[in-house]
Amino acid sequence: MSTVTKTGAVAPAGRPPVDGGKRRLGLPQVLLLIAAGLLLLSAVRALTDTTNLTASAQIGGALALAVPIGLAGLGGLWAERSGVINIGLEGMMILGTFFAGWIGWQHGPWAGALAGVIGGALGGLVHAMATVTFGVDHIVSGVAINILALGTTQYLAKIFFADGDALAAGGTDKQSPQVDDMHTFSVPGLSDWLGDLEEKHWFFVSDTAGILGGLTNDVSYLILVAAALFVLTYYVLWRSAFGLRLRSCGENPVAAESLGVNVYLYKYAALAVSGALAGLGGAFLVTFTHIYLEGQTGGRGYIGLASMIFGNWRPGGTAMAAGLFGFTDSLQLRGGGEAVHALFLLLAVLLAVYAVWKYVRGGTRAAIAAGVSAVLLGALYATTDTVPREVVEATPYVTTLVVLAVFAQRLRVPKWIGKRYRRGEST
Amino acid sequence: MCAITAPSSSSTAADPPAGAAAVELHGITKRFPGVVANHNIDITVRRGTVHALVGENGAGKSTLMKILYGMQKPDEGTITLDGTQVTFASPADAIARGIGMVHQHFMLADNLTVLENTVLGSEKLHGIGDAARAKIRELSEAYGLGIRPDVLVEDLGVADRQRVEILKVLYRGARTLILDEPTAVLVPQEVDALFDNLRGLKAEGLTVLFISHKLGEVLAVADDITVIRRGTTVASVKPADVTSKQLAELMVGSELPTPETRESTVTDIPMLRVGDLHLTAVDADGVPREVLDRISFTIHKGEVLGIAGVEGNGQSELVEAIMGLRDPDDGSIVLDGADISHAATRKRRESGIGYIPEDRQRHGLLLEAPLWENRILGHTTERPNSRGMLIDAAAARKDTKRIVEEYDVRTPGIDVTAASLSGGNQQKLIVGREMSHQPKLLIAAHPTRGVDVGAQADIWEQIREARREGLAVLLISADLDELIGLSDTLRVMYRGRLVADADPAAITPEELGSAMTGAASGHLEDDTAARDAVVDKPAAPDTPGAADGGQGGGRTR
Amino acid sequence: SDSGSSDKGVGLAFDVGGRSDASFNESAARGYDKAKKEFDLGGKELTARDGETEADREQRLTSLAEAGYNPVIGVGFAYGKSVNKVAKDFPDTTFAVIDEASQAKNVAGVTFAEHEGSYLAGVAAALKTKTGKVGFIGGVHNNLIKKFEAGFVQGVKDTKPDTEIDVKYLYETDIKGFQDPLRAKSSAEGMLDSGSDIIYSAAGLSGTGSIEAVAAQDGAWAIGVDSDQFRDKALADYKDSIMTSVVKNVDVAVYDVIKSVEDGKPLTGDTAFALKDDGVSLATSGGFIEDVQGEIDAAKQKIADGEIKVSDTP
Amino acid sequence: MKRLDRDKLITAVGAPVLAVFAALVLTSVIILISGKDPFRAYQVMIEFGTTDRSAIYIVNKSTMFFLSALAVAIGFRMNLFNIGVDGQYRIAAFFAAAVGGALSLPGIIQIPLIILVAMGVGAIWAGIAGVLRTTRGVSEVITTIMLNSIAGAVIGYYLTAGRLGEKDGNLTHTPNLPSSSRIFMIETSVGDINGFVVFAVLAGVLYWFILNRTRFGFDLRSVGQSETAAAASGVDVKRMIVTSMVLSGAVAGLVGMPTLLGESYNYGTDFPLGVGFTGIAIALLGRNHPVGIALGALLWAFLERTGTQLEFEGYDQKIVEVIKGIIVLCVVIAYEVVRRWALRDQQRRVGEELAQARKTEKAEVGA
Ligand SMILES: Nc1ncnc2c1ncn2[C@@H]1O[C@H](COP(=O)(O)OP(=O)(O)OP(=O)(O)O)[C@@H](O)[C@H]1O
Ligand SMILES: Nc1ncnc2c1ncn2[C@@H]1O[C@H](COP(=O)(O)OP(=O)(O)OP(=O)(O)O)[C@@H](O)[C@H]1O
Ligand SMILES: [Mg+2]
Ligand SMILES: [Mg+2]
Repeated sequence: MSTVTKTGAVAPAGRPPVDGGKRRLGLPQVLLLIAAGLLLLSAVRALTDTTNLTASAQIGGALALAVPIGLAGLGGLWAERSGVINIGLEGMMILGTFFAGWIGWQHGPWAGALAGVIGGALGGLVHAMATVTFGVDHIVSGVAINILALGTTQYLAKIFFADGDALAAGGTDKQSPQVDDMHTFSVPGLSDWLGDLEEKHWFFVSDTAGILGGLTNDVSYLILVAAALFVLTYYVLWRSAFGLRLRSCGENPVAAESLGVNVYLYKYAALAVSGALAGLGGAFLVTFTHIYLEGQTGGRGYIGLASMIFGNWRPGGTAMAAGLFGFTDSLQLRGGGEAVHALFLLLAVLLAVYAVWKYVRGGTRAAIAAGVSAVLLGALYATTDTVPREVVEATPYVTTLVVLAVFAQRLRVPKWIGKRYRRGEST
Repeated sequence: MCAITAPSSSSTAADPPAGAAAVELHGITKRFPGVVANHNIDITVRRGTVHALVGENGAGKSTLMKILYGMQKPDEGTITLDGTQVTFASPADAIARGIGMVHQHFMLADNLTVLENTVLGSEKLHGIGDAARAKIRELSEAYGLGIRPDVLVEDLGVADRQRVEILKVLYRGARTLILDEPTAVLVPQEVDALFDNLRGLKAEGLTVLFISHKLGEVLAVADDITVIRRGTTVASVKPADVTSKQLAELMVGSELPTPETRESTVTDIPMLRVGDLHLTAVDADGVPREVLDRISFTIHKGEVLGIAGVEGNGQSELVEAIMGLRDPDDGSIVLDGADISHAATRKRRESGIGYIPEDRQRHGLLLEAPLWENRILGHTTERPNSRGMLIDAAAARKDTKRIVEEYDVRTPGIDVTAASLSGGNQQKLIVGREMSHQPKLLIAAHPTRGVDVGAQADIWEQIREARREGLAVLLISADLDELIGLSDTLRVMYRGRLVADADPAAITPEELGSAMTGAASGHLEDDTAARDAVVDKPAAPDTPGAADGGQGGGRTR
Repeated sequence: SDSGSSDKGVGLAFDVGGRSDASFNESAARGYDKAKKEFDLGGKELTARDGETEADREQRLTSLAEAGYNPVIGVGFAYGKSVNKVAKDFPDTTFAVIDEASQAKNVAGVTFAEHEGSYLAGVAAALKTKTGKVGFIGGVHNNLIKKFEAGFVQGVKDTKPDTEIDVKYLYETDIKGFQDPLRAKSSAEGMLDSGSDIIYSAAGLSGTGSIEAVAAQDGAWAIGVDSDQFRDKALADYKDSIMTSVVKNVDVAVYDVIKSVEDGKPLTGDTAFALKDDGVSLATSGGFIEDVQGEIDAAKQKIADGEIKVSDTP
Repeated sequence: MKRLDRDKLITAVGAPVLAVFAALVLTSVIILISGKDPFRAYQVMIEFGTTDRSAIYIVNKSTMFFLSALAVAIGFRMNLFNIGVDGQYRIAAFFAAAVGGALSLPGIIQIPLIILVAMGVGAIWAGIAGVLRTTRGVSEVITTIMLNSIAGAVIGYYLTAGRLGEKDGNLTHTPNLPSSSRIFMIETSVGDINGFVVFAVLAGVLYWFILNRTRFGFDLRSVGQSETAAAASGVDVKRMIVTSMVLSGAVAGLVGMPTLLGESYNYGTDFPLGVGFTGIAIALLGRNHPVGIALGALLWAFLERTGTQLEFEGYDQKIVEVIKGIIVLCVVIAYEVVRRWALRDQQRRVGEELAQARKTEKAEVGA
């Protein structure tokens, strides 16, 4: 029909015809990027002689620290993709730790993990009731849930852990009795071989072996579950009808409703999953340390939320952000000042590369900012040889801030996020 | 008005050959708190026809259609489809019965692709993957929609969005299509294309329910017309039997005012001079693109400069650059001799720019704030709103009362929130506010969008009056009749550039429309062929046929 | 309102953590239980909340004193200021505070020589390490924990000067350092991987994490703190890796204070529970340090004699 | 007009009453589950919470809560979520204490100086979040969470003997303020009320005045209600974001002052923590209105006060924590329910009057 060509001409000004819609990296590019990152890491490791940077145990430690944050972040992703802000992740995580401790010490770690999931989901459902059914402001409800979860678990801990059998098994009003070990998983055969390679301290090869070793050796089953959940989340949210409907609630619930999607139901589901994931994050803390402790979450729910925003509301991004956080935290906990010092060099090199890239692409101002930061960091690296212990603690937080501030943010926030939605109200 | 029959007796007048009617609405009543949106409505729609619904703003057309689509539940009345009585609990039920609806306001998720928007809710049909993609391509081809399934809706212009909406309905295999004001944002050529599509659908036996405020279009495409006034059906007519003037009077229930003659008030004192304005913007993916390319024009005191263009061609950005909401890369903006190219927005407003934004709810109002606070908005630093650094609430309230009186804002008081006013009344409040500060320059973007005929005439009158006193106006509108009728000078904007100019006294909406699609450029007056046909068009907005101009609800993304 | 009579019994105000914290609160509770039984006394226990201010602690102590409990004992240095302040309003009641000095005439300030106990732990660690490298994990970098660090480091260095010591704190100021076993575990694993084989953690409940990490590695030892962690039910799975614990005998101190009031000769002023008074000690449960007991006893003797002066700051 | 006032009254009174009632019911159930008598618990709370000494405690404690909530509320009014009040007040109090401890000027100069330093440091700390948000688009939620932790580390670094701290038994604190720098006390027969309460009240009045009566406040509120409309109306939104973050931080700087100037006279390792988070809850309870916030702060302090007494009477003091959560949730839900009811009522009336107008219009046309 003739209209086709005509309407082609009416396309709004200057918008280049975008074909793929989203500009995504293909597998080859991703692999290339990973290789480049590894190379850089190896180079810095060799230059600074900080074996810790790529040691398999460092990577393992990073994973353990990243997983609870990542799970909370993933929980946040589910909620926010459905349009509900979830500042109550911390509270749901607390519920997760409590339930995991409570069931876990009696029926083993797997039952505990499941209970943690259920506990978190309960928190998610309360959030759903408040925000979806009653239309309460999302942040208000989230904060209330944090307070409520903390208070309730503290109150219940006394009844559940400081009494009867639990007391006899070592429970107190602040902690559960021991939860049994969940055992770990190693890829058979691989770990020894990688371990040997890592020992050699060959440039690049040993570093890669170290990192692979950390990812395949003595990995908690829950870490595997977490990794699977990230992949699953991607497939469910982006590759299934259910996920499409759920995301549409966060983008334009009015449109979704007009096509027969039950928006309330999907929001409820999303928040239940959100709470469940945060709860699993809590359960992870419990299974990993074999105990429930009051205050054990230590603000990880908030950091999870931050990593989700950092990760641009995508599972891959969230995983990366949580990974970055876990990596730097593990680095400072295990390696202390010297390891963090090596990180300066890494960051300086990264910034320099970014500056050059930006410059080539014409972003002069960003290039200068990154360049100056690179030089400053480099100078800092050259003139000092360790980082004071008091400063080391702040490494993950400062790193997060620097990364966010330097690398421009191109966030794709779900359009309807945080907004009230009432069936039949808005047009 | 010979052809008009009482609605009650007309229901079976045109018995379709193939048995029962496609849609029969009987005795539909719908009450909202304090309003009866529909009252005892009866409509019969024959299969394989285009059935138009016309009526004033707020007459209850959309409500009725939402009831048919299962989005609202009627308080009373029955719905019968092909002879079977049905009840719908949700749109899903209606969709299952072969009903599809294109809403007055776009129902699309910007961050999702066309494919995703299309399959949403009907994933069972063809999945969400390649099968669905193939089906979309197939439909797009069959109906000439020209749709690419993997584009983000965000990147589409209004016309494309419109087609996506239609595709959504077709994808679900709808046999009955409801189109609620599908033409409000389209240029004439696009409207023609749409109508071709509709005729195609009709030929395949589909039934179309069509709502429009543009009576010319209605007469051109409809097989039957039902007129709704204040929630009830007042007439059912055949297009052959009425003129658009008669139709308009049926809608309004009284005679329309006669047009007023135009007189030029243009002076040669320049008020706004825009020179070589250049602006690049970075889109969501971080790719910079030119949105304003060397824009130059001058508006004199007492002159209305109209800018025509398909939405998304830079008009919004131009307005924002003049208002100081975007900082131009290059070029100058001179207001009454003072260079304001990089001045702050507040400074510009203080020096005499009045602003009627295109999206009143996003840019013109604080919806949750009371009317009197909305009266202060935008003029915080000016009398009577403030004294020194303090807000003068008493004076502002008093002045709000004045505006409510003078501009006929229908509201129970000045303490209700702006959200509780209807769109037309919200608009009147904004116009009143902006006019209350004796602007030198008024920037009016779609000033009558979604406003009904009466209020529309009032707003035009306000603008004319101020113009007579030397006001310069930059008018942006998708309503070509309004543009032609109100402007002293016309420019056409296309892809960020002013590509053509025209004399409003000598141009038809069709010519203007074709220039808007980039098909014509330069000075459009030379088009002699249309000259004669155009003679009595200029004052379009005021002519009775003008009811065309009463474009209902502005489309918001 | 100063009743002064002691018919009501003992008022005990726990620090955050409460009666069964497997640490100094629990130890205090033991002394209290023992005294209550022995002297047939009543009593009232109250516990601090998280995020308290001075006013809250003052209120708690006042409530106890006003209700007629005597003595009133604040467990933990957090009560330092408030005990000394409230005591002035109740001159006839005996107050005591654990871990802080007395500043009023009816207050007994009980302090412990944690650094001396830690010194012995350092001696044991230096003698038992096979890798020549040991670690210290503190929960929060405050003065009390620094005392542990100082004693431990000195003990190690005095015994085997070439032993390396890795010192790590979980948090600088944030008290969640006492409740984060995950980070303690990571930190301990880092130390083990870099060659330490004995780790002394003074990190409250976080210690569970580091002890667990140590237990997972053959041949590595953990040193516990405050109470004899070998006997801690919650740590039963790891007890074979708990070489020893630096025990603070808070129970003895609490008992002594109560007894002094019962005897009509209330303790006042500062009392230091030093190593030589058995105020602190090195636990021997499990018998893992039997082989070096001789050296330990010798060091203890030197400290008692004043031959070795243990510093309480790093 | 009359009707609208009545509506306001119903929202203002009806919601809290509904909320308190719901909270009481829920709490009673929980206490009953633990096998105790809820009514006795309420009796204990009311009796103990209303004694003179409790009143003083409550006033003193709520001063801190009030200021913290005020700081949070400034952000909320702008649609900014300042989770960082906690870090802001701590780092502000710390540096103010360090400055105050190092100088010994006459009180009339030094007290304002200390307060200004605190406000300045708080403002800078919060301002970082504002600047990062406007220049780099970093969400203030992330920034303030990170800055909270960084503040802890910074304080940890300087608060050691040999830097800005001095060791005092198991505590480390900044040098004590000279006695001239202590704030006045309002003495009563049963105890002293911290004189800083006067400043808190003043801050509340100023908050109300600036937001509701000045041009600046109008601009600020308009940004909070609609960024787009505010920008079109001539407000420089970016600058407003930074400004309000800075203001919020400056008020956060005051949070530690009652403690510093009237109680501890130094910043030590025992300085109160977590007040910033309490502030979020109280700002929400008080609906960002100074009077509401004041009531919320008093309620919170009342609960904290009576919690200890509940324990004394054999209840678990943790019950108070549960009550807090329940109250916040009930209050927000109750407000929402009542608000929705009021809105519907308002719309109904608008509709009715319009219909009325139409009718008369019709009548006129007909005639
Ligand atoms: N959800 C609702 N709640 C309350 N009142 C409503 C609602 N929807 C519509 N109304 C009322 O019903 C009347 C009819 O509205 P409707 O949208 O059907 O009008 P319309 O004929 O489509 O007008 P327009 O030409 O402006 O689109 C409106 O005047 C409005 O007051
Ligand atoms: N969901 C709703 N609940 C209550 N009242 C509503 C609702 N939707 C619309 N209204 C009311 O209906 C009236 C008219 O609404 P509507 O949006 O149809 O107006 P309009 O004149 O058609 O303007 P517009 O062109 O913007 O659509 C207003 O008073 C509005 O408050
Ligand atoms: Mg409509
Ligand atoms: Mg409408």
